[in-house]
Amino acid sequence: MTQQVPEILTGPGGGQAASAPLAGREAEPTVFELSSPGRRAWSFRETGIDEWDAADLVPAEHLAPEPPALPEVSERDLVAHATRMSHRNYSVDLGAYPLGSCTMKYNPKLCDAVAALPGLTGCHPAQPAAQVQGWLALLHGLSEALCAVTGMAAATLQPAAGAAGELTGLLLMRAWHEAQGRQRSKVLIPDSAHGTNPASVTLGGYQAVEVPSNGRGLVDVDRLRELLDDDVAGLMLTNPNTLGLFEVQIEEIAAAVHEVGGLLYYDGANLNAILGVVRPGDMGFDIVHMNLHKTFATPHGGGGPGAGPVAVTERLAPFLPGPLAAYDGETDRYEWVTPERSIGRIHLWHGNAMVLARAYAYILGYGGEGLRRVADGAVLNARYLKERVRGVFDFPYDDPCMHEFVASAAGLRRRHRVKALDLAKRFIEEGFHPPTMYFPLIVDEALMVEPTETESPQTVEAMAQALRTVVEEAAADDGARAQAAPVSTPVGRVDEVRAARDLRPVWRPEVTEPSA
Amino acid sequence: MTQQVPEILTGPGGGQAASAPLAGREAEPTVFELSSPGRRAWSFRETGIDEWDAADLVPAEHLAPEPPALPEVSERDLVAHATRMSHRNYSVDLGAYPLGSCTMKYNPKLCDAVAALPGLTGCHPAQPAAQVQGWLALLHGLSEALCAVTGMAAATLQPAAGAAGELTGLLLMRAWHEAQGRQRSKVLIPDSAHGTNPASVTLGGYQAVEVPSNGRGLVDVDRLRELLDDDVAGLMLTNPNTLGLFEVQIEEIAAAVHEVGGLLYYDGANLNAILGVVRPGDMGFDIVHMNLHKTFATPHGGGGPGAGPVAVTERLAPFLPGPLAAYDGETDRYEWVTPERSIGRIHLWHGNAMVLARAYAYILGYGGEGLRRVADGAVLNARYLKERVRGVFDFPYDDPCMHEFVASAAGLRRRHRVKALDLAKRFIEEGFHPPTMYFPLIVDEALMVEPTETESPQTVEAMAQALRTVVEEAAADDGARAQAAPVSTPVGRVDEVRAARDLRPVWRPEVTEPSA
Amino acid sequence: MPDYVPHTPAEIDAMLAFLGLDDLDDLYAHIPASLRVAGGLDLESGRSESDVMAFFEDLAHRNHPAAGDLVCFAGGGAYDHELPAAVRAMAGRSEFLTSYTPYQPELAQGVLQALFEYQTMLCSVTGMDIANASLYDGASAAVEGLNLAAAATGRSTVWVSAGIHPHVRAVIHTFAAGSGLDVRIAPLVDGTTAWPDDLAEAGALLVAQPNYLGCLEDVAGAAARAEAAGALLVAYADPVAAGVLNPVGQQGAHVAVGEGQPFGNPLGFGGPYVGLFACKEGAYVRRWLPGRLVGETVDTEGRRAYVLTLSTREQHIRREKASSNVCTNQTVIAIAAAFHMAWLGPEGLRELAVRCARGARYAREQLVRIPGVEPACLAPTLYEQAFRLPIPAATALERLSEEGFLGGIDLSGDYPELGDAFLVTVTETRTRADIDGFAAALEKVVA
Amino acid sequence: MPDYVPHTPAEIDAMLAFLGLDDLDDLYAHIPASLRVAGGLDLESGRSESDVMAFFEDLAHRNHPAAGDLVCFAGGGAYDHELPAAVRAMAGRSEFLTSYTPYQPELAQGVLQALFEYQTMLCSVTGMDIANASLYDGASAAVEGLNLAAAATGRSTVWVSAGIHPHVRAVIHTFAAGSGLDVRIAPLVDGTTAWPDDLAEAGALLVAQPNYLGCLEDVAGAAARAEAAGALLVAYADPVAAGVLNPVGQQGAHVAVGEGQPFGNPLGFGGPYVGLFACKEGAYVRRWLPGRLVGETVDTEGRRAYVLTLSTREQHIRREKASSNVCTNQTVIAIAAAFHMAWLGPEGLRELAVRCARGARYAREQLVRIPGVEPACLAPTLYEQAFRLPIPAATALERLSEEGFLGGIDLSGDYPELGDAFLVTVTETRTRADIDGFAAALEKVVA
Ligand SMILES: Cc1ncc(COP(=O)(O)O)c(C=O)c1O
Ligand SMILES: Cc1ncc(COP(=O)(O)O)c(C=O)c1O
Repeated sequence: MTQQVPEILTGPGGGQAASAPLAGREAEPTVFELSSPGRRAWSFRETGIDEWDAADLVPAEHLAPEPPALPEVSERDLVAHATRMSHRNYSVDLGAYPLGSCTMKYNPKLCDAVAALPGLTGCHPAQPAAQVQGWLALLHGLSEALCAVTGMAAATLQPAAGAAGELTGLLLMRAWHEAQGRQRSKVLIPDSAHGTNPASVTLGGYQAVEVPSNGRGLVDVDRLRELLDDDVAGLMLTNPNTLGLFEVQIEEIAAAVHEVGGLLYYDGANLNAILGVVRPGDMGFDIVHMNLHKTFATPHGGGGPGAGPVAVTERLAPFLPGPLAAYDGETDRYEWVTPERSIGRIHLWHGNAMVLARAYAYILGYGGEGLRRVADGAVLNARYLKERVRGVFDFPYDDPCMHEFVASAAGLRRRHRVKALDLAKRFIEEGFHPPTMYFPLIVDEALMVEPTETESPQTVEAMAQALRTVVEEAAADDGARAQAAPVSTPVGRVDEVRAARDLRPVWRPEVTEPSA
Repeated sequence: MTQQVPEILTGPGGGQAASAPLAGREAEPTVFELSSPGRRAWSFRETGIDEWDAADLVPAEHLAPEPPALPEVSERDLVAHATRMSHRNYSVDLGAYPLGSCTMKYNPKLCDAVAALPGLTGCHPAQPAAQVQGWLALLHGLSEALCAVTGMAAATLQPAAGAAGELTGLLLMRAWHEAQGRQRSKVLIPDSAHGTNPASVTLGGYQAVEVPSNGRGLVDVDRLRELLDDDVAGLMLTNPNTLGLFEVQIEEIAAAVHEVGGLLYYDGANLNAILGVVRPGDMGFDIVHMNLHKTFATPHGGGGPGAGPVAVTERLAPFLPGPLAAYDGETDRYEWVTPERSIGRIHLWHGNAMVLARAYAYILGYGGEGLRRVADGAVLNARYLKERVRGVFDFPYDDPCMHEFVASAAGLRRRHRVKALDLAKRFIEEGFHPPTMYFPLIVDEALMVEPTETESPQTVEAMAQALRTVVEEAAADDGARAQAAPVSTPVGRVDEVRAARDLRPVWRPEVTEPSA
Repeated sequence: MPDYVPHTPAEIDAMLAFLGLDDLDDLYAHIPASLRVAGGLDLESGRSESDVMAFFEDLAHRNHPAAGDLVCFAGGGAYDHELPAAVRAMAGRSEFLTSYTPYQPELAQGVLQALFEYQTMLCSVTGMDIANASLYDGASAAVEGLNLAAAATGRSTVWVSAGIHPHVRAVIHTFAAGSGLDVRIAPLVDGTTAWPDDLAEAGALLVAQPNYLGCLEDVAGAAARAEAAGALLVAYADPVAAGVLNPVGQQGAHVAVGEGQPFGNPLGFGGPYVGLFACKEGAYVRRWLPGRLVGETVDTEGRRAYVLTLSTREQHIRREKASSNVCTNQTVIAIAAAFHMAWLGPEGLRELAVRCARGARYAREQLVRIPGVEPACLAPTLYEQAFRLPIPAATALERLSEEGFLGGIDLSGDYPELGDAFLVTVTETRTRADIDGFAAALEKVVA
Repeated sequence: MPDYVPHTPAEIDAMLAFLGLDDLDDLYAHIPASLRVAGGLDLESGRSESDVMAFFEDLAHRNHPAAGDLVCFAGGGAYDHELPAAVRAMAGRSEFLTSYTPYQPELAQGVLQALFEYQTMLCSVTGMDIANASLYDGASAAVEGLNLAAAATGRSTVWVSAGIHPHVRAVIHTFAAGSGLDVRIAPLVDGTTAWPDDLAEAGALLVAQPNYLGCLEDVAGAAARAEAAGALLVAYADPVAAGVLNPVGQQGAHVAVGEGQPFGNPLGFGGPYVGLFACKEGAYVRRWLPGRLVGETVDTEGRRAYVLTLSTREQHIRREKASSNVCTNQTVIAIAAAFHMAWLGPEGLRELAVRCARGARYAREQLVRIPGVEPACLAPTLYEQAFRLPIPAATALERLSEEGFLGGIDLSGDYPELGDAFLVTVTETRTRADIDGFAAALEKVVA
């Protein structure tokens, strides 16, 4: 055509869906590229208050000449951008997500509905207890339920996630030892432990000492005994451990640790495997953290939020962070109470309250027998899946698994140069999210598989067949297809080296012409 | 492996996401294929009522031996199935949807929030007026707003969609003529009219007579005059018409129809083009239906629900369906009132109430000036897009367009054997939903494009470039790529002939082995 | 005000310049000035998102929702059933909510498959062979059912049971004015339909199962009479009752219609609900089936796919000779119903029906203990039932509302022959405590 | 009860048979019998979905939500802002809600890009170069900020302004017990921080902008002192105030931390919120930046792509030497914050801040008219401010709640030096009528 198209009218169209997997594989523009000067989505309530300008309200030395550079987009373009991004992301709601240790089970919509109740979401965290009796009752009830599940005496709900719970537990350990007039410097952790354990130990002011695993993948009790002395504050253990194996010698382990005056810390990431079967308290643990976003199915939110309550035995209860919701039988009221020797607050408010509400709904729905069925389903699915892939993978530690198992692709790598990573990526093409890779560190070419109890037996069988297909194919083509996978995803394998070397943590106009 | 996999454990896994465009292009199994005997998602409240069984409650002759055959699935599998199906569907929230006549504009989330208010959703339609004053106020307020927008005197909100509104309007026409003691048998409609118009005319007990369009795509007023006689009950008109052109001779048309005692019916499908610019009442229309799901942005829901209120002039008000929400100034209460000569009820209750609430929220948000901006944006986008594709398409009717325009691919078909259909399918590959095809019927190889006002100028420009690309490519490769399109969608072109010939309207086990 | 028109002044100027126009008014230059709105529309000016929200929250507070402030014993075509959170979440997905009619199957497999599954489940629930993709509501479904029967039989006389919902009958009468159907009403005797002996002219019989008074009808008997007369039997079937009752299709009905609200929908003040429509295989299907139909087929690569089919029946093709004028229907409501049916499954649907019936039986036992309160009909009922009262129903209902109950529906206007009667409905959401409280309240207000 | 375990008895038997086991207990045969729970957990038995819902609705009714029953003038780190429906809808998409940490980038571009955009916007709001993908809350962000500063400077003494939220200070003290930080408090004089003259040992200074009492701090001055002492300045910045205030980054702060609740989150009884963390480019970034970081890169075909990067800082790689122990963070909350920031845009954010300030100014004018009510600090404020009362704050607040107001936050415990004082916060949601009513109520209760 003859006329010139005005510059201002060109640029990515927010309504173009070429990045939606449904219709294409283009890169989704950033929200900044969808920006147009003066465009807006916002509107605010009519208040009837005089419209003083910023200069009348803010001292000159504090007033910014202009507001922060944010995108200027229409609500329509923003919603389309967000919806397309959501279509470029896998989720539990789309299919199985067998990430070992992460417990990606179905997150009941019922719990979302509970977490949307205005009477819960509308409360200010600083409202006096008298105004939020419902919330205190909720927190109190959840604490009691968590104590019943773990066999503990008291709990704090403040930790926002498992790692926060770990650090809380270690600070409790420290406070307790100090109360006993002891200074101790070491905390033992198995070599199969999750990375947060040693990291938390350091932040807790302790030195992390590794306890090697034995040939069965369990704590080597003899080596443990050698490491135990009166400088040991305690032992952190995950049971079932990160290999999905139950530490059958837990009683001896507990006795040995207690003998030297140490405390036993339970990393609850795998609590889902033993719900209603055995309780950490009965095993001799003193401190327990739970990952409500795993065991009790609160949604992981793409990486968070979670909740990591910590429960303890009677003797440690006085040290818990406060305040805690307590029930006063006389007045039939709930009050905030801070334990007399509390280590102090560990959250700005009361923890991830709406997440706690979700978990409590989950627990109430299942009830006692129901939670046992959760464990049964989780273990049954994992045990079945492990047996169905026996022969195609190696199992360096082959005791009966609990809710997850760790397979090794070391043999395949040796024979066909195909890595666990390649098999994981190829697994995507079969319609499944990959298992956890390369963890725990004590297994070479590890694939850690946790089907969870909410996957039907047919889905578990389909995963088994897919894993077999992937491995058999790799054996046949020496990993050719696996190494090229995935091909049907919005992007193929990404250049992680470039990301770290040529760091681009923020959008900058000059570097983002869509390359697709 | 040695052991046999039990039959019962095989079959499609509900957790397999191979059908999600994100991860694959397999067929999604039907919910029936995900069924396993005895599996369940349901649970019911504890009521404390004796648990009589069916036989105690239902006479033997009425009691079904077993319940209807429905799928037995877990909530998790059902949610995954639904989520994957959703990923296999385009929507306004994903991108532009320039379907002419359908007005696929952004549906504000605000309106969804309004439609979720428990105080609105929880009301039983048979509650006495005293218990639902809020609802009556809402319906009354919306009626008044719709009358203000159309220049009418009174309105019914009962019609569930545009077609229901049309039939309501025709029954009003009939009742009115009968009240005048006349029997009339014909209703005139332009040859460019939407299919619902003639269909409604028939159901209204009239004979549909076509009025040809003139060379400009407008009603041929001379031919109209020839067709008008005292057997004509009225004329149904869409203005702007389905070519997106404003009937500039509307005043003469109205005068001519009224002269023979006929009534003028306004099909409001394109009302969005003239909001705040001209009102049907001022043009001489007697009866107006609106498509709230078009003009006032209530979501189309994959084909419904919509709402098709009908507004009329003073003289027709006594015939409106009832009951209507009326305001009593004295008592400051709202009451249900049925017009004295009402044609009767046309909906089981009060129409699609929650849709009406959404539309009212939209109108209140924009207000008078805002609605005018809606028209301005819709017309500006269409006019711009039309000019940007001038030269690549033919415009058999080339008057200035309003909110949409109709292009013809007839020339391309002649020159390159590429059909409008092919271009539409190829357009998908550019990241856009196709325009409406082959409507109106008076345009050969029609593509009817309505960008709507909520698409940004950049999106409109991107659509223009995509349309040009598609056409230029087709001219270059004689439609080769277009005829093969789309390729990136979950399914390619489907066999419509087979669907109609070998009709499979329900799932049957034997015919549904996934072929992918 | 919230502004969903993204154009900035600079962009508008650029577009106008490109078009060679001076200002936005020029867009309408060809529209006769005499017609143009002077001084804008007579509407209040716009409001912000939160002001709009506040406006509707205020309206909501001026209601006393049956599901909320009140304990609901009203039914009569709209039911207070539990709505599972998962069903709401699934049907609320914006891909279903913000898409158009699936005319482009490559981009609409989601909606198409969901509708295909809806059609299949509806056939199970009604005992029919083929179901359409929804109609507006129970009333429009009934009208379409009669129209199909009349077209299929070539007869315009239709017999409608007095047990059909009064509003449905009203709608049938309204549309008959245009379609020319000759609508005759068959009375109820002791709560069930007494068909006339001579049905010779009849093109259709329309019966409800259960009927409006909650009574169980002899569908097989009606079917036999229809067969004998060469008419089609159209059954207005309650989808919840279908959990325990013989499917109307197996009882000989040719067409099943009804209201799908109980599946996937809140009371919502009466809409949007969904009109259920299913029928037996028959010559009339390809010519006269109303509304949209999804069929299974394959794509170019042989993959299973779904598509709208038999569209030659529809208005956009057949125009004035179409089987119906319906275009926009209630798709997303039908999808919600499908998800709810699948969530229930066979056992859940049966359990649902049984629980409603248990509550109704318990309620009956409590209510009839009240002096002056007695069943208004003899015929067996399932979970809705009419009771005669010692005082005017309107008065009783008004007083009950002060006690916190939506006590039911006044029948005296529609069924004067029953005297001071009201219709009481008990769903699975009513507990023993609710019912005891209701009985106590009723005893108090009629005393 | 709702049952999310899909296994039917027949399927369980088949799986057990395949495994050569007799019953489910055999799955645990290797666990010492002595440890096994006898007779199940001490919990109530399960409930149906609707009973669970009813249980929580009852709890909800036992609250008097600040956003609802009461008119809210309380802030102090949790704010009653308007939450746009679109933001809720976008962040509520189940792909964001039900996915895990994006360790598999090919399947997680949605979450990764959303976080990348969050990081970018957070840098704009704080005036920083690099932001992480969220921390737990404002308190944990402050702790991480101090830890980074201590590590970067090799100094363990940190000076914390008394204007930092009391709860944040409490959390800092709690964690210092483990990290060994030597935490010193710098007092407030007339509402702003009075830093000690000798900061020689200091590794970090932590100041809030505005501070807990709502007063505007001299960030540039604090930055100068930090520079002089070789310490890093960590600024606890209010993201809403950032709409009008000079970005702390441009004022010389090295690290910006804070609480992101106002963007995208309801009050939610205190969580989940989101800890904001951003800092200047610096050697410490690659070694000491806490938490996850998303970076832009390309895929094998050169398409723009996003991925988690610099993970060698993190616990899963570096273990006991990690920069932090954080793993699960607050991703979907950060995503909601990003959507809200984009919804606001620059003008909207400024407008938001200005509207809060207008309301606060109007409120001040009304409140100081009340005998005995006066500003508790001299320093300028933005939208939160402390007032001295003629009666104990607790008493006033209690009486105000009877009048329907959450009047503010009692300061007498945390800031005894202010006497009977309380903190009053005004957001854009408070109207002139709300404030007039509040002033009238306060006048009444203190009289
Ligand atoms: C064994 C184990 N411990 C601790 C954690 C840390 O929990 P969070 O991510 O909730 O901080 C995880 C999480 O992946 C884990 O798998
Ligand atoms: C011009 C026109 N008239 C009438 C209708 C029918 O409206 P509805 O689909 O709401 O029944 C339509 C819908 O597409 C239309 O475009």
